[in-house]
Parts: sequence; C-alpha cells; structure tokens
Amino acid sequence: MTYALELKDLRKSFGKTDIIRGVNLAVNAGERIAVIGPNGAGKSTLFNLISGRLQPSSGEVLLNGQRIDGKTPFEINRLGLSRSFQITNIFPKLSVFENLRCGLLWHTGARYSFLRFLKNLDEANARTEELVRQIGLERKRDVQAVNLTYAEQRALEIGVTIAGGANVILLDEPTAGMSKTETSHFIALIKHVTTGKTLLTVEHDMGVVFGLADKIAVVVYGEVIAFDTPAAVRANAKVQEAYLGSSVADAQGAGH
Amino acid sequence: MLKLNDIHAYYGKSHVLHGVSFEVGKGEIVALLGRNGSGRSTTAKAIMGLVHAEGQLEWKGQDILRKKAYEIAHLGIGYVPENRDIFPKLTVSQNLLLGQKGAGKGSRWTFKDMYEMFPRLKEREHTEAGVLSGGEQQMLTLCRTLMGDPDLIIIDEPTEGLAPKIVELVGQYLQTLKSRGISVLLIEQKLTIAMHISDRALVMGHGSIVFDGTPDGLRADATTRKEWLEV
Amino acid sequence: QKGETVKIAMIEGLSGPFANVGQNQLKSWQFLAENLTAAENPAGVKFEIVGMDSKSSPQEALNLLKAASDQGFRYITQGNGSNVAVPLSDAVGKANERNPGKEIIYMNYAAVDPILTNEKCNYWHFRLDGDTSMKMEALTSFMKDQPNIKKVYLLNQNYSHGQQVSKYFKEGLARKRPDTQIVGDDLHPLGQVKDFAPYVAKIKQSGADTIVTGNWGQDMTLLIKALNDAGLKVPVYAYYAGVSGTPTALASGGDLEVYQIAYNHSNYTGRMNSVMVDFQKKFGDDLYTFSIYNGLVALSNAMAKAKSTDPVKVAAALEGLKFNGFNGESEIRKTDHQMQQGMWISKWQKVDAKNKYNVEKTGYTFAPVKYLEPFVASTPTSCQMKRPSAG
Amino acid sequence: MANSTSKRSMSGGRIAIWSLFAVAMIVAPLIFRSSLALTILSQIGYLIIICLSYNMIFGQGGMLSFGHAVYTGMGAFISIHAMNLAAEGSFKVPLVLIPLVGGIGGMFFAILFGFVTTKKAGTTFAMITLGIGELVASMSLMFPGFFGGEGGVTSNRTYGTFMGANFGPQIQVYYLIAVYCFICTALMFAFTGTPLGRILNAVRDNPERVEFIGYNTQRVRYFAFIIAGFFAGIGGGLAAINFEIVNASDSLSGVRSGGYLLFTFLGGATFFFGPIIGAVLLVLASVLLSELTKAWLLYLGLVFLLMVMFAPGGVASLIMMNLRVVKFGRFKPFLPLYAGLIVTGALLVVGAAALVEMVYHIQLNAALGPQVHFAGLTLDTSSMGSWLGAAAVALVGLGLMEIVRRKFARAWGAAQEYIEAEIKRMEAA
Amino acid sequence: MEFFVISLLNGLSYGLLLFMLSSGLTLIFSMMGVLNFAHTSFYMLGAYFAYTISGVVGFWPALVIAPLVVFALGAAFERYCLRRVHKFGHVPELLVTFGLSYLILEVVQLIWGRSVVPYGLPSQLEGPLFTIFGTQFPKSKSFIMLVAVLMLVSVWLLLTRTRIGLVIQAALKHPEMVEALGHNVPRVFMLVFGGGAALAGLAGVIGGNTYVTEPAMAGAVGSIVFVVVVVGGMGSLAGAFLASLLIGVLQTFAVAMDQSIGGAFQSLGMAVTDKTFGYELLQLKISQIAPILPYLFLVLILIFRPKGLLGTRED
Ligand SMILES: Nc1ncnc2c1ncn2[C@@H]1O[C@H](COP(=O)(O)OP(=O)(O)OP(=O)(O)O)[C@@H](O)[C@H]1O
Ligand SMILES: Nc1ncnc2c1ncn2[C@@H]1O[C@H](COP(=O)(O)OP(=O)(O)OP(=O)(O)O)[C@@H](O)[C@H]1O
Ligand SMILES: CC(C)C[C@H](N)C(=O)O
Ligand SMILES: [Mg+2]
Ligand SMILES: [Mg+2]
Repeated sequence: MTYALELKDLRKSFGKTDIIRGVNLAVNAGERIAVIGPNGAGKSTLFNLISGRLQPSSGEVLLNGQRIDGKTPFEINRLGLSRSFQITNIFPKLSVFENLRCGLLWHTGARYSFLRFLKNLDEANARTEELVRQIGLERKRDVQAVNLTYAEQRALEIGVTIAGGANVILLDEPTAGMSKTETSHFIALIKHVTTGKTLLTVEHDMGVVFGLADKIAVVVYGEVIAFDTPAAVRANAKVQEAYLGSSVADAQGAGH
Repeated sequence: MLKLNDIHAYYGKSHVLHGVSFEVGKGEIVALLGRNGSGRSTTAKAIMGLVHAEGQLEWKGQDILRKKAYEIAHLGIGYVPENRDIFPKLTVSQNLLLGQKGAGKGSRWTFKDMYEMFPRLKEREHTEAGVLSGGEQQMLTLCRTLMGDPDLIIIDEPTEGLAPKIVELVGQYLQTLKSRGISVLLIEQKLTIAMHISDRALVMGHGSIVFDGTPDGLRADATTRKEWLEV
Repeated sequence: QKGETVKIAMIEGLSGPFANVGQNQLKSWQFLAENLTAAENPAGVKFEIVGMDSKSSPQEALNLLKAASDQGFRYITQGNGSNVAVPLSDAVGKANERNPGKEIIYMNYAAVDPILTNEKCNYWHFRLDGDTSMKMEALTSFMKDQPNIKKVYLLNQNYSHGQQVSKYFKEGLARKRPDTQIVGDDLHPLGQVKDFAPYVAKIKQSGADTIVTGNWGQDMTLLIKALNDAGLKVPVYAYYAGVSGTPTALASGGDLEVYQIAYNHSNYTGRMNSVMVDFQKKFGDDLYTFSIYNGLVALSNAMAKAKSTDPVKVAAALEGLKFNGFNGESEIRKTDHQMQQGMWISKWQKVDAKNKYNVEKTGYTFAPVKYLEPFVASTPTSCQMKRPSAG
Repeated sequence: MANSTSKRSMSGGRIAIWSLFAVAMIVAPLIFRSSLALTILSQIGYLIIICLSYNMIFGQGGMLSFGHAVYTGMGAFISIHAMNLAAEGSFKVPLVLIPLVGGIGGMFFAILFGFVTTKKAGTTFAMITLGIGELVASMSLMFPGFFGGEGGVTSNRTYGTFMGANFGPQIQVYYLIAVYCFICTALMFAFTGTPLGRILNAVRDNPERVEFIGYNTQRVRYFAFIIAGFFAGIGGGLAAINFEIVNASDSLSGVRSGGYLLFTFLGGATFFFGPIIGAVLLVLASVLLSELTKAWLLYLGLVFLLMVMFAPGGVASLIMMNLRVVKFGRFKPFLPLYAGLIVTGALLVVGAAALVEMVYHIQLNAALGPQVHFAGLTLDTSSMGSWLGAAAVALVGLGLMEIVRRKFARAWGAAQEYIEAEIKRMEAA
Repeated sequence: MEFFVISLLNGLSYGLLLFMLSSGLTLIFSMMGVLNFAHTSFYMLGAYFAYTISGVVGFWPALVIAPLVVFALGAAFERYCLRRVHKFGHVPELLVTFGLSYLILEVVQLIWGRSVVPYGLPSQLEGPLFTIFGTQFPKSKSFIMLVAVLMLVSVWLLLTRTRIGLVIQAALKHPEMVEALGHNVPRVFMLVFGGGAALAGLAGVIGGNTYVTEPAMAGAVGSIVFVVVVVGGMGSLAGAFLASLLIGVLQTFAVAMDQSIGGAFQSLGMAVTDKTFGYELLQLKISQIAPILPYLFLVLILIFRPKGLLGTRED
C-alpha cells in the first residue's frame, strides 16, 4: 500500500555535522502523528526536508507514493502538503481574511490570474469565510495580521496552513507560547480542522502530545528511536531517558 | 535591591501597567505569574527602560526610571526577553561575546562555564545562531545574558519550547545562580517549576500585582489561582 | 522699430551639471545686449534676455518653449547640447507651422551637430557656431601644412558628437594629407571614465605624435591630467579646452601642448578685447562664447533690414545676411542657415607680452596660432530648406 | 486594501471618486488654458500611468527598482519609430494605438530584463536594476541608428486622423492622454483586486511563506514586472506622442528612474492613489518650481529630507490620516490649528526663502546689482535691513509655528487616542 | 611586456582609487545596511573643505582636519536625520540620503561656486615618483594607493579587533536587545556613519587635487562605488577590496582590446558589413565599453553569485 508520507533513509548534514541521520518513517493516511524529541534533535529540520525548504543530502521523501525530494516548496505544496512554522510566519500587512484567502488561492485554481477579480471568486471567498469561522477569528476578520495577539497569530498560522486543503499537514510547535486554556482550545481547533487529514506535529507539551496523537515518533539526535502508540512510547525506557527526563540525566549526552 | 513603586507603563497611547509595586531582594528568586497579556513582559521591559514608564523605580538605591537600557544593563541588571532575540547572522560564540560588557574581565561567568552548562552550545559554537533549533536558541539567550555578569537577572518565559528534561535543568541552574548571590525575577507560565524553585511568587492581573506571597501561600489561595491563573 | 524691446528667452541648463557654462552664457547674452554700440545695433532695439532653466533636459526645454511662447517671447536661444537643440529646432518648426502669427526664431549659439543644418535643417533655426564638419575642415587644413604631423590618435566620447569629430576628421585628413596615418580611433562612453591612464598607455604604445579630441568637461580635463601625469608630451588638438572650468583644471595640470580649434581665441584686440576685459571685470568670469555677439549683431542687422521685429520678416532678412562679426565679414548661408565664418587655431600657453588675456586667472591664455578664412572652413550642406509659403 | 468579498458591485463612494477623477481630467484644460498648462497637464497624465506602474512593483511588490526609465524609455523609442513607420505608410497603425505599441515595447524589455532581475529580491534586485539602467543609458548613446544619437528620434504625430482629430493641437493630444490615463489607472486599480495582485502583496510581505502556499515567488514578481513594464511602455508611448521626440538623455537616464522612485514615494507608495499625487508633484516641481526660483534644487532636497523624516508614508498617508480623523468626526478642532500652521509656516517659509534667495542672488547675479525681487518685495542684498528683516520673519514664524505645532500635536494625540479607543470598542462590540 | 606592466600598474592604481572611494560606503553599507546615496557627496565635501583649509594652513594639516569636519557632519546627519527614519526601513533611509545629496550639492555650489576650484597638489606630491619604460608614474597617484591600503588596514582592524561590527549587525536585528546587553547602540551607529563619511572625506582630500574638484565630482563616481561594494559582496571589506582591484585591472586591460564581435565573425569567414543586422552592436569594440564593463560585471555577478565575490549574505 502507499503511505500518505514516507521517509526512506533520509539524511541531512550541514557542513560536517550530520543532523538527520537516516530517518525511516511511514505514515498512513488520516493518522495523527506527534514528533517529539530533545531540543536540537532535528525535528524542525525534518519538517524542512519534507516541505522542500531544505534539500536532503540523501534519501527519499514520498508523498502518496510520489517522490517529492528535490522539489521546491511550492511544487510540494501543490501536491498536497502544507506546513506551519515554529516562529509565526504570516503576511503581516494583510488582513486576517486576506491571509487566509492567499493560502487557498492557488488551490482554487486562481493561480497567477490577473484577469479575474478576487471578489468574484465565489468558491475561494466562501471557503475563506468558512476558515475565518473555523479558526475563530470572525471578529478580527479585517484586522491586519500584525495587530493580532500572539495566540490569534498562531491560530492564523494554522489557518493559512490548512487553507489550501492539503491532505498532509505539518505543524511545528503549534501551541508554543500559549497558556493552558488557550492550548486546550487550540488543540480542539487543530483536531477539528484536520479531521480526515494526515497530521504531523512537533510538540514539547506532553499534555498536547498525548491528547492529540494516534502515534508518536521520537526523534533523538537525528534518528527515530521509537515510533509507536502513546502508551507504548510513554513506557519506553529509552524515551524516558532521552527526553521525558524522569531522572536528571544529561539529555544532551544522548546519542554520543 | 530592586524596588518598583506604582509603576505605570504605556505602549504609545495604550496604558498597560496600572501601578505595579513589588521588590526583589538579594539572592532571591521571585516568580512573576499571570495570564497571557496580564503585563508581565511589560513589567520586565519597564525595568529595563524599554517602554515608557512612570512611577518610582530603584535599583540598589538608585533611581533608574529615566535611564537608558544600556545604562541600566551596566548597573547590573540582565534581561532575557521572551522572544529570544538572538542575533541570527552571528555565530553562537559571537552572540555570547556581545553579552559581555567591556572586556568581560572579572565576570563570574566565562565561555567555559556556559559551554559546560549547555554542552549542546559548545557543539554549535561556530554555527550561525539563526539556524539553531528553537530550544538551542533559548539556551543561548540565557547564557548571553549571564555573560554580562548581572546581579539581577530578569528571565521572561525561559522554558518555552524546551524539552521537559531541559526545563528541569533550567530550574536547577536558576538555583545555582541564586547560590552565587544573584537575584532572579522569573516570569513563567509553567507553574510547577516556578512554584518549585522560587522564594516568593507574585501574581499579576490586568496590569497590577494581585498577589504577593510565598509559593505555599499561593498554593493555598485557591481563589487567586482560579481568578488570575486559570489553573 | 527703433527703441523697441526685443525679448529673447534663453532656454538653457542653468542648474545641474552644466550650470556653470549656462550661467556664464546667460551673463554673456545679457552683458552683450546691454553693451552693443550703435554700429553693432543698427536697428536700435533693446534686447532683453531672460534665462529659463531647462536643466539640460530636452523635454524640459520643450516645456519652456511653450512657456516662452505663452509669455509672448518670439525669439529663443539655446546652445549647450545638440540633444536639446535638435528637439528644440524640431519643436519650433512644428509650433510655427501650427500657430501661424506666433512664429518663433531660434538662435542656436553652440550646438554643433551638423544634422541641424543638414538632414534636419529648419527655416526658423539659425546656427551661429561652426558645426563639427566646419571645424574639422579647418583643423585638417591647418594640419595639411604641418609636416611633422604623421601619426594621429583620435580619442572621443562615444556619442554622436564624438563620433562626428572622428568621422569628419578622418574624411578631411584623408583628402588633404593622405600620407598621415590614423594610429588610433578610440571612443569611450560619455562621462564614465574616471582615470584616463589606460588610454594614455594605449596612445603611447601607438606611437602617436598628435591627439585629436572632441572631449569636453570632465572627459577633457581628466584626459589632460592623465597625459601630464604620464609625461606623454604629445600635442592635443581639442575642441572644448576653453569652456568654463576646463582652463582652471588645465592650468593645474602641467605644460602640455594643447591647441584649440574654435571660431575665436582669447587675445583679440580692439572691440572684442574691451568686451572681454569689461566682462571679466564685472563678473570675475571669462566671456568665451563669442557667437553670442554675432547673434545679437546679426539679429539687429536683420531687423534693420526688415524694418521690423516681426520674426517672420526677420527670419527672411536673416537668410543670406552679411554682416560684420567679430572675425570680420560673416554670412548666414541662405541654403542651411549656417553662419559662414573664419576659424582659429589657438594654443594654450602662459600669458606673455603679446597675449595678455589671463584666462580664468590661471596665468594662461589661448594664443592665436592661425586664422582660417571662412571659405576654408566652409562645408557643403544637404539641407533642403522648406520655406513657409508666403502669406 | 479595501476589498470586500460580497459581490456588491462598485460602492457608491467608489463610483463618486472615479467620476470625480474623470471630470477633473475633462475640465482641467478648460480651466488652465495656456499652452504651457496644457503640456503640463498632458505630462501629468502620462506620468500618472508611469508612477502607478512603478508602484506596482515598488509599493505593491516590494521591489525597489532604480531602472524603471528603461521600460518607459524603450516604450517611447519603439513608439516613435512606429509613428515614423506609420507616417511612411509601411506599418499602418493609427496614432491612437501607438501607446499600445509602446506598451508592448516596454513589456518586451520587461520580459527580457525582468527574467534576470526578478530572480532576486531586496538589495540584490535593486542593484541589478541600477546596473542594467546604467548599461542601457550608456549603450543608448553609442547606437545612433536606433536611438538617434544626441538629438534623439523625431516624428510627426499628425500623420492621420481619428474621428476628425489630427492630433496637431495640444488639446487633442491631451484628451488622448487623458483617456489612456483613465483607462490605465482603472486597469491598474483593478489589478490590485486580482489574485496575482494580492499574491504580489503577499510576496512583498513574506516571500518565504508564499512558497509554502503553492506560489513560485519569482514567477509572481516576474509577471508583475512584465505587467508594470507594459504600463510603463504605454506611458512612454504617450510621452513620445506628446513631445514628438524621444531622446536617450531624457528617456533612459538614471536620473529619470530616480525621479520616478522619489516622487512615487513622496506621493505615497502604500496607497494606490499615492503615485497619482507623486506624478502631479513631479511635473510641478520640475516645470514650475524651477521657474519660480533658482534655488529649486535646494528646496527640493529639503522637502525630501523633511518629508521622509516626518511623513514617511508620503502625501497620501497624510491625507488618509486626516480622513480618518474626519471619519470619526474629530476634524473640526483641527481647522483653526491647520490655519495656524499654514500661516505661521508661511511666515517661516517666506523668511527663510528670502534669505535663500538673497544668498543665491549674491552667488549668481551679484554683478547685476543688489536688488532681488521676491514674493512681490524688493530685497537688497547690500542692506543689513533686508537680511535682518528676513531672518526676523523666519524666526518669528518658527517660534509661532512651534507653539501651534505643540498644540496641534497634543490635539492630534488626543484625537488618535479617541479613535483607537473607538476602534477597540467597535471590535469588542 | 612594457605595455602589460604599465597597464597592470594603471589597473592597480585605478582599483585602489575605487577602493578608496568606496571603503567608507562598504563600512556603512555592510554594517548598517544603509545604501548611502550621499556617500560621494561626502567625498566632494572632503575635497572642498581641504581646498579651503589648505589655503589657510596648508595641505598636510588639511589632510587631517577636513576628514574630521566631514566626520562631524556625517555624525550629525546620522544623529538628527537618519536615526529618525531608521525604524521605517531601508527605503526611507536611502531616500533621506538621496535628499541629502541634493542639499550638499546645492550648498557646495553656493559656497564655492559652480565651476572648478583651483585645488592643486602640494609640492611634495607633484611630479613623478618613478619612470618606467619612459612612462612616468605620478606621486599623487602613489599617495592614493598608499592611503587606500591604509584605509583597508584600519577598517579591517576596526572590524576585527573591536566588537563594533558585531554590535551593529546585532543591533540591526534587535536594537533593544543589544541595548539591554549594555551597548550604547545609538552612539555606535553615529560613530560608524561618521566614520564612513570621514573615509569618503579623506578620499576627497586626495582625490580632489589629484583629479578635479568641481560640483560634478560627486555624481561622476556616484554609481561606480555601489558597483564595487555590491560586486565585492555586502558585508565584506575584503570583497570590496578584491572587487576594486578586479574592476580596475579588468577595465584597464579592456581599454587595450580592440576586438569586437563582428570582428570575430569576420575572422571566422562571415561577412559583416554595415548592412548586417545589429551591425552597430557587432562593431562595438571591447575598448569602447571598457568604462561601463563594471556595470555588466555587476549584473552578471548578481545573477550568478548574488552574494558577491566574498559576501556572506544575500541582502
Ligand atoms: N542551516 C543549518 N546549518 C547548520 N546547522 C543547522 C541548520 N539548521 C539546523 N541546524 C542544526 O540542526 C540541529 C537540529 O535543529 P532543529 O531545528 O531541527 O531542532 P529541533 O528538533 O526542531 O529542536 P527544538 O525542539 O529545539 O526546536 C540543531 O542543532 C541546529 O543547530
Ligand atoms: N508593542 C506593544 N504595543 C501595544 N500593546 C502591547 C505591546 N506589547 C504588549 N502589548 C499589550 O500589553 C498588554 C500586556 O502585554 P505583556 O506582553 O506585558 O503580557 P504578558 O503578561 O507578558 O503576556 P504573554 O504571556 O503574552 O507574554 C497586552 O494586552 C498586550 O496586548
Ligand atoms: C533595499 C534594501 C537595502 C533591502 C534589504 N535587502 C532588506 O530588505 O533588508
Ligand atoms: Mg524546532
Ligand atoms: Mg510575556
């Protein structure tokens, strides 16, 4: 069978440093995966490799069975993979509505058109309105993105990510910087907007991880040391040692 | 050491702090808690002279309200901002170098100390800080401020984006600081660690201090927690 | 028409890079207009010259032409830059055709592109300077008699003026001195050379004994500096050595042999000398654009002949007009409105007893070397003048 | 950024504005009748197109170009050659369509050069355009065949008639330009509401993210550049018709490109209509200001410095800020304050300008006597009185203006505070 | 051989002249990110100040005083104008320097007139330093070369031996953070801008009498200095130095080359006449475009190596 996303012996090094050291991972369509691991383990790098922001040194990335390594971010996006960023990355001078609409313009077929008016793109506009509601920013619909609060910006970030209707979604620390209540709202939101889609998310908040994920991939020092159900991962001694830190061993030493 | 009395702060025309008063003593770890947007980061910026503030602000008996940020830094207050503000195009060691004031002589802290504290940084010593992982950047900011040899360090959400294990580690290091006579004003979201290591806890709500007491006192005060901390 | 005031709009770059030249010429016009003698002003009119700043831009000049026309000017003058002169002449022609009764005469005192009196000649345009073909004709005639000139190096700016200098010089020389050799014919982009040393090295390598250049402004002064720096003592025949500023720069350079080919030099006696001296006394600046003098005298003569200041009549009177210019008898040729006049080769040297006029207070002067009669410098024209049908 | 999603056709306000724009263009030549005024109006017309086209890449696309004159200029050259061919009869194109030929010319060169320049953004883009601009300007002088040498290429626009007009009289040319100006402005405005227009804004704000929503940023920039090149070429074509001559030194020079940048910015690059103001100012500054005073370059430099420092959003942003105050009904108290500012400012300007004029007079025209005519006064550079008087007027003006300015600043702050609060309240409601 | 040696010497000397003109710009551009369009105006000011000052106290004192005066002006401009617009971004910064260049030009013309001023070389710098193959090499140019090298060394020391470079680069990203770390950022900015201006001023003191001191002198070198800085790579002093020399040598040798594309076709046996399509372009000799080669070079470099020769960042 084909996986929604499959990584085959993926490697990446910067200069002499190997950061991703042979990652194999296969994700079924519709699965929610949490990617966890110590700081600097290579989680964001992994996302960068998948989404085309970085080119792998070797190995393969397959999206629905199709090779996508070596492609540019926009090509990959057009094939149905979308991602968010650890550091908020939206269009600061555009309104919430415009941000979201930009997110789906390509995918509703508007492309580079300059012969049609945006306001006549009924399908795109309807979907954008829907998105504004979904991420709960109706009241801020016409506010410039810079003027949103942090949490709202994070919500917008997710909104822009899912706008295009991609089937595979990568979220990098979506809840970072949010308070507990905000986080739980937010998790609900993520669950809601990604139903039926394949989701990979990086998280440090274990509450979130265990609440959201069907499966957890643990990345340590550029390798996946475990890929299993939450319960199994929680029980895994290696994971405890390397990441969860029940004892205060030196996490940085892991992998040496 | 640090004394705030009726501090008001503004972003342009919007009034954010409405009379904040508290003190931080020598070698004390004080946790400043509160919801998002309650004004904790603004308090830190007000102390550093980074926002327009009014009221009384004293450091070691000296009025520092109208002083410039670099003057305040020279008087011994270190600041670790919440959004990290690392210098992306500079290497890790250059970032640390900028933390030093003057030649960095007589500082309690050396490069070696920093690299021992976070060996990960040593490995990435000559890497541009911009490509560091989120967590590595967090470590870097903390170390950079320590290089300036402050007597009081204001840390805004230091554990954000850190793996659980590292969060514990940071907690330990803050206590090490305290043992070296350095005061810490810790702005936190993660109650557990803050309550665990701090000597005193402050709770902020709507731009003023609504609770000032010990962690134990806060644990006992369910109404305050409910209303201002949404635990 | 006696006692009438004739207003002339001088459309010229009065600010920007060529401001010093334009300002000097504006003063020259005004000064000469005020100081014409009765003999020079047979019409007895009062000339009033108003400066209008075109910033050396052709489009601005065209705007100013409209402005001048609005303000009732019937005479305009311009000279610095054929890039302005060509459009201006063209626009004057069109405007006169489209607005009968509001004709304007254009006195061109310095734009030397031959095209203005050839392919693009225009009934309302009169050129007081000698065009490039005339100057090269004169220069080659001079060189014909200099046996020690054997190898000539041409260095010019790569635009129409420089290209024309090169072209007409080569033509003339081939006719008059087929034995001489052109050992170099270099064109460089206008105003882009910061250091001419490489060109000097090339000149030296070519073994040239004479340099001919139409360069002006910085391209001229930097060339001379580079020649002096390298100690390459090859005589330079230049077009524009006397323009505002260039002499000052030349004087601080060294003692290179520089010749100028122009319709004048700086050591006239009599009337022109007193004009120059008075001008220098009043403005602390040199009067070097003598064609302005000819322009005023010619206009006044034509007005006297036409007994009117109406441009239509004056234009007709200017055609073929003979008058007494600063070089003596001069004629505005009827076929193309090109003034026929003598040319001078003068030499850049320290002032001495015979040549006293101190150019730009540098202690140097352009001393006359040889006068070439009008017929020598005269060149044929391809102009097919379209005259307005009478009535 | 006023964009509504609902399928409302043009709102009443918008219709009013466009009608006003059209009416203004129709009646302007009836009010300003001199031939100079008419050429000025004509130039404003095509410069509006050019500045708007520049702002397409600069304001909307974040591409700082130092070489926009390349596209207007090449458009103009191609137009003028087309006119000459048409007059000969070998390329039958009526004059009214010549601007389109120019547009295609501009577009052709935008396709050619844009291919390399738009691969990059930011400073790199800016510097490539600077280089290409210098190259084209220098090369054009070397090729008299196409560029007509120093004199340029001339033509005659009256080679045919269109609905009884032969375009000899300037007024006919003006209306031709006005029609083009209106249509092009409308088209460029329409562009801001198209998918490409919006994505162009996104590319300006955050090119990286655009790649992750499916767009090729280079392509987006390239397409926008080509479209801008087309309109620039139309502007050039109209210029060619207007002057009947095209000249490398005017049309292709870096100074021209710089002018488009400066005045687009001065007009206000963040608003669609900013460059229109910029175009008007550009023509007025270059044609009229230099007529008024010899010190025009000094004034221009000063105005720039002050505008950039105190109104970095350009004239358009000043207007919008005041409109906002009007919208919230807080404008009344500012009327007397503005009057005060204008009066005291005028004092300051008159005094300072008198000083400047006297200095220039000494520098340029001292030999013509000490009298300077300025603003209906006769000043005497040799008399202490004139100097002291002018200085006194300037100082008094400055002092009074400072007083008014403080008042103004306080009132302005209060008004803004009120508006912010009001907006918050509305959001909360 | 003879021609080669002289051309090489000319190329180096021209390259060093370019470096002297642009070193201050590199400093400001690489550290502050400001495209200072008024840079060559400061160059001009240096020349004019030196002209006036040397009339009073002689050339050698003027060599020191004039750059100091320019430094003060540059610093004041940073303090009162540039600093205000810094927060609006790069384009307003650039435009404010644009405005300044207009002002300086006008003021210079008001004070010193619109024509050339007789600013001559001091006797110590007159005449040739040595003669090689019968061609003299002037002292004045040698002095320029010396100063250019000194500028390189001192700016290099400033960048590597102090933290100023780091502070500024960091402050461009997060000025408040740098202040919070105890650095007086505004003062550093002011000093750097003043320093860059002073370097331009120094170049003017020497360039003014070696070449010509006139109002057009700023505009004449206005864009070439950007070419040097950008080709070298933004943020790279060594790059600017390399680029200067490369452009100097390249251009000097190009002047000697009389080949053309048309000529190449002809030697391949193709007929190229003035009827051939594109004849004007084909007959253009390399020597004819030598002075604009730097722009071509700039465009090519930016296309194929947008970081510049030794640069590290793209913008
Ligand atoms: N472009 C780069 N050049 C050099 N090193 C890099 C580059 N990008 C990432 N790295 C290094 O790769 C390692 C992995 O970084 P990454 O951002 O993937 O970590 P992470 O797992 O996302 O950590 P965190 O949870 O802290 O965000 C880090 O040590 C980082 O310094
Ligand atoms: N630069 C700014 N301009 C205007 N308002 C601001 C600015 N920064 C913060 N605020 C406002 O000031 C208030 C207090 O913000 P502050 O950052 O101090 O909160 P905080 O307690 O640190 O919250 P967080 O958990 O988000 O860090 C908030 O309402 C915020 O919207
Ligand atoms: C025009 C520029 C100097 C732009 C610059 N690359 C920036 O955006 O940082
Ligand atoms: Mg990460
Ligand atoms: Mg905060």
